[in-house]
Amino acid sequence: MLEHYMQQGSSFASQIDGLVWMIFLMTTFWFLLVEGILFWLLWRFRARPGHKAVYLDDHAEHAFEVKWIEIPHRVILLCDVAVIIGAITVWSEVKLSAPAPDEVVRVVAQQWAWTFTHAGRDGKLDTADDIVTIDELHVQVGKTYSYELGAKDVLHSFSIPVFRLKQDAIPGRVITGWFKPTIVGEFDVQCAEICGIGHGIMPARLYVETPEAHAAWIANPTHYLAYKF
Amino acid sequence: MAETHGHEAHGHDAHGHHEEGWFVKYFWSTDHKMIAKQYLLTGMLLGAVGAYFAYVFRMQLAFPNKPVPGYGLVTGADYNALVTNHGAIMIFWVAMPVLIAAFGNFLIPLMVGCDDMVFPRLNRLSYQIFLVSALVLAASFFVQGGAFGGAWTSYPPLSAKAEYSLTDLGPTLWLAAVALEFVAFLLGGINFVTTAMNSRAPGMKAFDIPMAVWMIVIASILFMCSVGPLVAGAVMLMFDQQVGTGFFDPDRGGDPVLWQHLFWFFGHPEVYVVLLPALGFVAEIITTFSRKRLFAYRTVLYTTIGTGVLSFFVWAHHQFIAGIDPRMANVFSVTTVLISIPIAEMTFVYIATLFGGSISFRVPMLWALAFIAEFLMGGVTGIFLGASGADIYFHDTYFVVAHFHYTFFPIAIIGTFAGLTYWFPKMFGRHMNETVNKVHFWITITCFNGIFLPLFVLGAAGDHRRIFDYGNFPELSQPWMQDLRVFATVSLLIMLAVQPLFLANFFYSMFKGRKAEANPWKANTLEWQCPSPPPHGNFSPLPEVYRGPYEYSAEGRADDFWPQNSPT
Amino acid sequence: MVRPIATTRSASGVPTGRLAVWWVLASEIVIFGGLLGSYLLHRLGHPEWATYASHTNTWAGAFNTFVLLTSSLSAVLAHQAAEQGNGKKAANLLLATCGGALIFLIVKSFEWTAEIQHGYTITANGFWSFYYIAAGLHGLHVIAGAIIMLIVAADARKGKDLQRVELIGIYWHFVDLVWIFLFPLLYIAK
Amino acid sequence: MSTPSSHSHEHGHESGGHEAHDGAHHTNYVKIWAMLLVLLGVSLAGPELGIRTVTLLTAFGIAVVKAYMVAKYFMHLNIERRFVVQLLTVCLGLMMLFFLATAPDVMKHWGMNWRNESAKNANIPEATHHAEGGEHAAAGHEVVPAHEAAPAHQAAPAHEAAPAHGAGE
Repeated sequence: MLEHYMQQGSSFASQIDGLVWMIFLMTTFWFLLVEGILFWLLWRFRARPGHKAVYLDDHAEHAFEVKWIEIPHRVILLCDVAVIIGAITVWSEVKLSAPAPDEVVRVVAQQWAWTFTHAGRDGKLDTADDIVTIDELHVQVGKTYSYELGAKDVLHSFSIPVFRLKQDAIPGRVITGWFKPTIVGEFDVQCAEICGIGHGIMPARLYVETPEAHAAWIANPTHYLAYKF
Repeated sequence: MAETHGHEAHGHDAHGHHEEGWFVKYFWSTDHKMIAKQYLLTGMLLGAVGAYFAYVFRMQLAFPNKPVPGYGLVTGADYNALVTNHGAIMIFWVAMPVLIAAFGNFLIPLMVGCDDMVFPRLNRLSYQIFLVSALVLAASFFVQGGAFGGAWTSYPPLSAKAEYSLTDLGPTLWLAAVALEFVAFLLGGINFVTTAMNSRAPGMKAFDIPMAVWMIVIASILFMCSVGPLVAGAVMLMFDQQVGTGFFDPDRGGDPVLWQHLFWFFGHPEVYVVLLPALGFVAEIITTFSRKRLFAYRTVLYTTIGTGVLSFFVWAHHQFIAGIDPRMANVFSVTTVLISIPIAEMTFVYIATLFGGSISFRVPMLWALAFIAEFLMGGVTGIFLGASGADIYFHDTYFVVAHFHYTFFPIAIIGTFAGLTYWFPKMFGRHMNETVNKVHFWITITCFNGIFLPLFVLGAAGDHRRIFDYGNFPELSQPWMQDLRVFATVSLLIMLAVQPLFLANFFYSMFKGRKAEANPWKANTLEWQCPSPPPHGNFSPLPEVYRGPYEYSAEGRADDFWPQNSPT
Repeated sequence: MVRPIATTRSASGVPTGRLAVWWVLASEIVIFGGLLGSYLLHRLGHPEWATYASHTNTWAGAFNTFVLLTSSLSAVLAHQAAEQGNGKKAANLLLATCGGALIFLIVKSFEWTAEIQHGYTITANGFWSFYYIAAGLHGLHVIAGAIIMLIVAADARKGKDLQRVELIGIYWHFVDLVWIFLFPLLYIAK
Repeated sequence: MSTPSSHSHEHGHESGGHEAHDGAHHTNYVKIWAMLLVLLGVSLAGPELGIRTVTLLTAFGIAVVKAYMVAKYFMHLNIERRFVVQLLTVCLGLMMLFFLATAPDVMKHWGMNWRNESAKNANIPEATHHAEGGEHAAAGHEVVPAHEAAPAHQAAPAHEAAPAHGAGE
């Protein structure tokens, strides 16, 4: 359901969308069923002359409850268990596992700009050839990246909707995670945690490039201000 | 308010009260009914302020960077302040005072059959502290630097350091207002719980207590047991702001995540605190208007208590991706999805109450049914956010905004209108105009869905919260998304346009409405067994209770209701 | 002020006044619980705070504990006297409790001035921030308790509302209980 | 409010003298009070011994015992209704729950995929500017050696300059 609105740009995007699709099916079923019963009851038992409400004493209520409330209740319990299993598997896949990264990129959020530190030619971070850019992240499609996320001042949230990636950046903490781009293109990076007056004006651009384009970019990194409004 | 206000004959009271002066009667009263009206009117006034904020920032979202009529140009700082205070006002200064304090004060003494709250002066004091908190909040808009703009959750370091929020006094005044509001509701809660536990009418056993009283009492208990850590947190945050301590400052040994835990430990029980009173009103209304016994009273009670207890175990689903240890997220995801079970059972039991009834669609019943229908949508969309895997995408998007408006709107607005239209004859002794209310009902409900269904779609498309201008994000400024934002804003405009219709009907009928008899809806609970509006001292003599509150359509009786206090 | 009939009823078996005090205590437990919980989280997380804590004056803390325990004794004896209907004796014992509170506050003020002069102000570091907030909030509760106690003692002397002696006694024991936990947390965990 | 002259300023022994007419009930309170003082003395002896774990154990163990005694005898919780005792224990349980669920984030400074850098740096005592001058190290932010040799092209961007080094790494 989500891919209709937002492309699946990373390896685990399809798993998150699958979980959302499963929950969507279940919740829509229950929602329509219960609303249907509600409106049917309203129509069926509307006040009509000569029609009197029935009185269910405790015994009758109990029988009715066992038949009509307990069964759907158990089915909901099953649905919940399915949702929990789905949620935990997807969460473990995305947040708990950390596959060996081909490259590490450092993301530092600050009041109203993103600073990306790419590993540069040698593929190693904290070496002389690192490329530091502002509000512009260049990655190669198909490569597994691990990111080190930090913040300078307040809470921010590193969010790439197309990757289904979101992780809050907390000042004083370094939070790691991973993503593996699967489609080429130019996408949005948003801040998902309110960080003051400029929260709405700190967009960054994500460039997922083919291996050749990426190598070309590393050779002579474009002037990172190309995008700024 | 004019002297003819409801209390025509100031009948002799059980206490032989001396004649009160005009000021004492309306502003210094210790009568639980007058204090209820004070809370109600303050809540409605602040509801108007909150709605005005919603109007301004929705206009900015629909027509970015154009001056909003009635406000002017909305900058980033303005937008954050408007969004922050819309949230804070609607939860702390509209939902809680109206649902818990106004209806709690009015209904608990009447429904348990006693003459007033156990501590009348403490009751008056808690309203006065609440009023001061509202004034302090109002002051926070006019201080140098502007109002606080760090979201109603006020996460530090943004809310703790002036150089980050660029508002130096606003956050402290905002925090002081919230802390005062907590004190007011702690004192009020003690009154509600003690009155409901101790001063029940003779013969009223535990399962004879109407569901509305049970719900308001459980809500107060949830509030009193959950607000503590946040009061401590507010003291710590205020010292961080003004004195310069480093409780939440990472550079000085503090930890911002501690505030998130302190806040949400209170935050989630808080949403059940405002939910339960609305559920209580709906229980009273659907039983009265379907002339039928509340289905499985004990199940409703036990699931309410179960939901209340479980609500203390779920708070970190607000922080799945906020930097808590990812392994904790699995624990809280399990408890969050499991909490849908007691709520689902309660909804089924409410719907089962309609089975076999003879349902008359008067205005209170329309609101109560709309509550069930809309709240189902809110509950169902909560599963997406409770599942940790799916929350990665949906966290802090408009999907979350739409979800919690599908729970808060039924609670605060639909629940309040249901309660108001149901108990208006008892509160003011007169009837409101039915047709005007029905027009208001249908427009408000359709427009409400018109506002928030598009927001679900926008949230799924990646729209993030609290961003005042989507022009900077190419993916979010596609034409179809902007059309949805305009559609939502237009729906809001129509809904706001119809509210004065209800307010006019409300204030006009208060003095000029058709006279109401003691029991217009033919209900069983005790508040309908005393004159409308109830005189000082409520009952003379105080009632005895012989049966449960929902004995409608009992076999072998002429009329289809059986008041709790009638011996036969 | 004529008290409503509602106050006289006791469907739950606990008199209204005492039931309300238990609810006050429940919310107070949660407030102090949140504060001391946060402090404990930081203490266990930052071992170096033990070196800062070494500058607290254990003897002053111990003496204050002694004073509060004694004032708890006089509070419960006042409650006992009130139960026997002896308002005057209850009032005197309540005043002794307030005397204890006064001594507690005096000792605390000396202690704090000494520490502040040494440079351990509230903004010095995390430990001292928590130290002043926790002890300060507790101190405010001691002051509030003492004020209410003076009012109750005045009424009790005239034999009015003797059941309130017990109520303020329970609140006082709670304030003493909080100090019983504050004392090792702030003074002994070095 | 006419307070009688006998307003006692002394502590302890003065109130001891009050119980002129004894009864089984009286000595009961004073006995408990005496036991509490003994426990206080014991908990004070802990730090003198110097063994840290013993001190902590005695201090908090005794605190719990003292709390139990005050609650039971002084607050008469032993003769109070069941639901009051349950209410107070539920509140304590909630605080335990809050503590346990918050500990992995606030008490521990590292976890799955995250580490709290500032908590490690905060071990350097803050500017406790007083006698023990030697002990306190560089105050405030210790400057993280930024990888100065950032590539030449990183010119200051048009809007607010984003310095190369971040507190993040």
